[in-house]
Amino acid sequence: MQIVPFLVVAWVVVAGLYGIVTSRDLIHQIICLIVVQSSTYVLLLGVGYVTGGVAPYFYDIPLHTKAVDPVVQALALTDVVVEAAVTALLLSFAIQAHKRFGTLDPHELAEFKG
Amino acid sequence: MDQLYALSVTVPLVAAAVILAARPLFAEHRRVLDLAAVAVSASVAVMLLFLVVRTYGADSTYWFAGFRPVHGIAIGIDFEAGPLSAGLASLGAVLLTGSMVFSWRYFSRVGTYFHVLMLTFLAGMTGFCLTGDVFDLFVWFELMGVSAYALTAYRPEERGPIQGALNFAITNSVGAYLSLTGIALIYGRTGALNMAQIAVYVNHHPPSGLVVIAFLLIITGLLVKGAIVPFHFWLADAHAVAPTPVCVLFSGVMVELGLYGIARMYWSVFGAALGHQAAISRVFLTLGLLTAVTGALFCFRERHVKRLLAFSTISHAGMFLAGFALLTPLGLAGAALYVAGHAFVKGALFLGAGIVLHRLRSVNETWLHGRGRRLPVTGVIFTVAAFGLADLPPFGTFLGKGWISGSAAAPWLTAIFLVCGVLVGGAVLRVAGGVFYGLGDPPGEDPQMAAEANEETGETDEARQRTPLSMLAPAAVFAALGLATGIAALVPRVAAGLEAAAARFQDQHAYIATVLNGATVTRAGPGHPVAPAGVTVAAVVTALCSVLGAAALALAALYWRRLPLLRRGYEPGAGLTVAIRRFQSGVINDYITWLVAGIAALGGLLAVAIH
Amino acid sequence: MTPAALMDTLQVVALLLVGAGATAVVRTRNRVRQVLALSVYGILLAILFLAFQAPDVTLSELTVGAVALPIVLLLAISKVHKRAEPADPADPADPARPAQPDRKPER
Amino acid sequence: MTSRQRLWFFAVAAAGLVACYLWAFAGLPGFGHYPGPYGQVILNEAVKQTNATGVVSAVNFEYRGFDTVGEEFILFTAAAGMSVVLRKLRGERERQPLDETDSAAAARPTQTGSAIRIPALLLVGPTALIGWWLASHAQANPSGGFQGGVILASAFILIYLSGEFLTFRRLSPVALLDAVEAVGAAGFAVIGLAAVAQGFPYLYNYLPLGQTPGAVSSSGTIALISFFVGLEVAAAFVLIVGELLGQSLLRQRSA
Repeated sequence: MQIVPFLVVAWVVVAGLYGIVTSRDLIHQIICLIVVQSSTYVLLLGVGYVTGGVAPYFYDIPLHTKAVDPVVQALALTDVVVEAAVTALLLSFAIQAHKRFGTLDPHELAEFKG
Repeated sequence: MDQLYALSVTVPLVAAAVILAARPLFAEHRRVLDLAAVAVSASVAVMLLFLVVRTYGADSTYWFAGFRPVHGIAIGIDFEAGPLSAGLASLGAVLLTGSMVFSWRYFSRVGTYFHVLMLTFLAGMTGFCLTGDVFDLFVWFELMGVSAYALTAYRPEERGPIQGALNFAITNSVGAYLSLTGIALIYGRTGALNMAQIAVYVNHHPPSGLVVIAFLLIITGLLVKGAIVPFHFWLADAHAVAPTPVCVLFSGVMVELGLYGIARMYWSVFGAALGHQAAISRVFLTLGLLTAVTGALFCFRERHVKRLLAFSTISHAGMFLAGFALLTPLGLAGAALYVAGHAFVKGALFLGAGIVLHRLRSVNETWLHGRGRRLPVTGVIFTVAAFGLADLPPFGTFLGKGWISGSAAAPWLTAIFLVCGVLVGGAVLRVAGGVFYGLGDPPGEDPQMAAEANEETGETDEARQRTPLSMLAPAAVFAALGLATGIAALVPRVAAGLEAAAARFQDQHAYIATVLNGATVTRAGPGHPVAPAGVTVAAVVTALCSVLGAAALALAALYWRRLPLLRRGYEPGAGLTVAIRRFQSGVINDYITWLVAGIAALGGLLAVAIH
Repeated sequence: MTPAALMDTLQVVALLLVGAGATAVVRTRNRVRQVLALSVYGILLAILFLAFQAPDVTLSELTVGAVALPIVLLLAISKVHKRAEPADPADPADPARPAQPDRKPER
Repeated sequence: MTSRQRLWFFAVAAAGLVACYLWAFAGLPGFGHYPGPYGQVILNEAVKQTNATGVVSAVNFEYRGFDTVGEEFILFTAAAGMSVVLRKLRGERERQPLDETDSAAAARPTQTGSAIRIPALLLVGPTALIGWWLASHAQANPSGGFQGGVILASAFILIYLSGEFLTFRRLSPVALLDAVEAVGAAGFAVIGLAAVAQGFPYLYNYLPLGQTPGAVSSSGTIALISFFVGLEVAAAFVLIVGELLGQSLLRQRSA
């Protein structure tokens, strides 16, 4: 158990990078980029976890109950927003590329390099 | 006064939002909004210059929402400014203001979005320079990145920009996410995000692989942004196609911000814990020189003027990294001065290229040969700036490079710097002489490269018969500022102050005391010996050699075919074309592969260096 | 099983599912299926985050990763896919035909 | 590089990357043993200092509020960037819709049957309500401006799914959305600047914190900031989707 979360992080990163490296479709590369980024959420929440801790909300539980780290959760939230923003912008590039070149294959796009 | 920290980031952000929202109200009077954007950018430059003056004697810290650290534990986010960080931010703001003025007559449509994106870029830059928190660093890095991607694709009707923006955005995003992984790793160990607090923790615990890898991963994103081989491929693709005023920022500060981030991470956070200074210095020196040589060779071979300037930026980024890698105050001070001098000179060159594009609708050196004679003033500015890039004394580039060489005191380093300077300077002077004065013959046409250069159509809507003053003035001012930084650094007091600032930047104890204890540290502690920063005979001789060599190389390249001794038809550097095409493939899959390989190689090198 | 052991098991299962989900997203080669896989992957991540005691992130991941991003992706894909739209048969922007960028002739 | 060369090169490089990761993981405290101190200090202090029982919101909107300013503007910039990239280009003409039903049908990605349309329309109200509630209860529950904003935006997207594309267009004219987005993004930054105007550090929580921890009126600026974030996020998402839809409308009609 100790190492499983971290192994999954490494696996997800490599899987995402593998997807970007092998894919011949820009939209799929963007999706793989989302996968690469998702590894950071897992790592962030993984390092902040406390065995037996509760979620850091004290509305109906007493203060000083053992809780997991709230900071990594705030960071992960910020990370999710960044993901959404970057993905949307990248997709607009992809749409425009398709409109200009009629293709989404990075190899064919490279021939239009300006 | 302290509020300047917050204002320098939030004022451009609020202005960007207000300008975007007010767009429909000012449909008939767009210039009001443009003017407001320029004014905001100029006022941020002034604020940051105030910060430079204020922190000249001692660094200072600002805690957001007033959460000061308790018992050495930071619970909020801080900004920490010293002369170098505030200086770099203000350099960015000045360049951005100049670029905005240049773009006044440049885009006749949808200018408002351009200004909005420029303002968010400015805020990202400033936040990145001043922050003292690793996650906050990532946030501003991303804001800068997202603005930069959109600015690169600002002319989506062209073919190149979209492709360049895609390569730029994907490569940089992967780099940024790996940086975030590094941040998560170091947080998982130290439970801290504040740089000073992390430094305290790692200094007091036995070194571990985690610290090495966290450092490596955090700087990965910065190496990508700093265009260090083999993370540099995106740069030429993006810089060649971004609108020219944006290129000024990309080459002038964005690349340098990446390198600044590496220096910040090393000196303020990881340096002391990593130890093994000599070995780490060698690793970064190797990287820097490799980058410098690669960039210089590719630069000389280019015929696409903007792409040529982009490769020269890669070469210079390598030299900046080498300056940092010496790990001496003089080396860092030299790099800082070099960055400032280079930014202005390169800005003037890019703006010159922008004027050529505006008037003559091409950036193909071969086609442009002799056609620039119609633009005498631009020609003079471009030529002066080209000599500045070739390290003509007393430009800032000359003294900066001289300090780095002087600090290294290694003839081979001076020799490599000289070769790179000659190649880059020669390439730019060749463009200046050929395009604006019609010297020699047009350089040989390589069919594919010519096709690439011809891809570029004008960025402006209609060709104008004369160059507006709003374009000429910023270019001239940048060239003059490049000269002014060099002359200012000749004053012994300024030189000593810059070096003292560099020594303070490298003094981790001073940084920790400033941030966590609110101490006022006016001078670096022992262990940061300050070598005299002055003008040495060796520096002047080397710089003159560089200028003469560059001029000779440029003339040789222009008059190549008239030399009777040499075989006709042989082009200098022809063999490089294959290499350029092979590595600079434009395929994002290749770039990401190189990125992963770069991390693995660097990780291996660091592991060897530490053990 | 004690609650702690249950939590452990839940986490391990969710982690393994996330690893498998990422693989599935990467290995899928049809665009629409990729988006579906991504949406499922988002739900798996959300479950994992719930097991990590992060309800806030769970909610974001559900709204963004499992719903909003897939919708945005589908919209983008619908734009680059050949449209089988009877309403507008003579779609001039048919991607089967290479797009002719509107370029001014050079000089 | 050929695909095969690239794959081999990547395989070697990725092995190196994994080695780096494993070397780093060896130095982490085991899973479930978060060492602190940042999180622990926040857990001890947050409820007392801010009267917000949702500690994550307190971190997001107060302790690390400045990060969130940057984050909001990343979204803002991305939406503005999309407008730039997807703007109407030379040579593309937007034909005015002649007939409402015709263009609504054309704008739909697929023909939406009433089996989807009616539930989707029925869901609009509750979805918008949930979004609103989430955005305004950040200080107490696992919620906040961001999640609320996205859900609020999905209320608009539901309208689209139900096929009422023109309603969507009418509900979300770009200028108004730009304005809402700007108010949301700038509002957050201005709350911070208001502290500066009073002589406090930027984003200082200068509003009364209320009596009961977790109540709607508690926690001072946290609730207010969360509300503005919700506004910004909702507007940005609707803009993003609208931008993509507008583009599809354009594509079909470009001649």
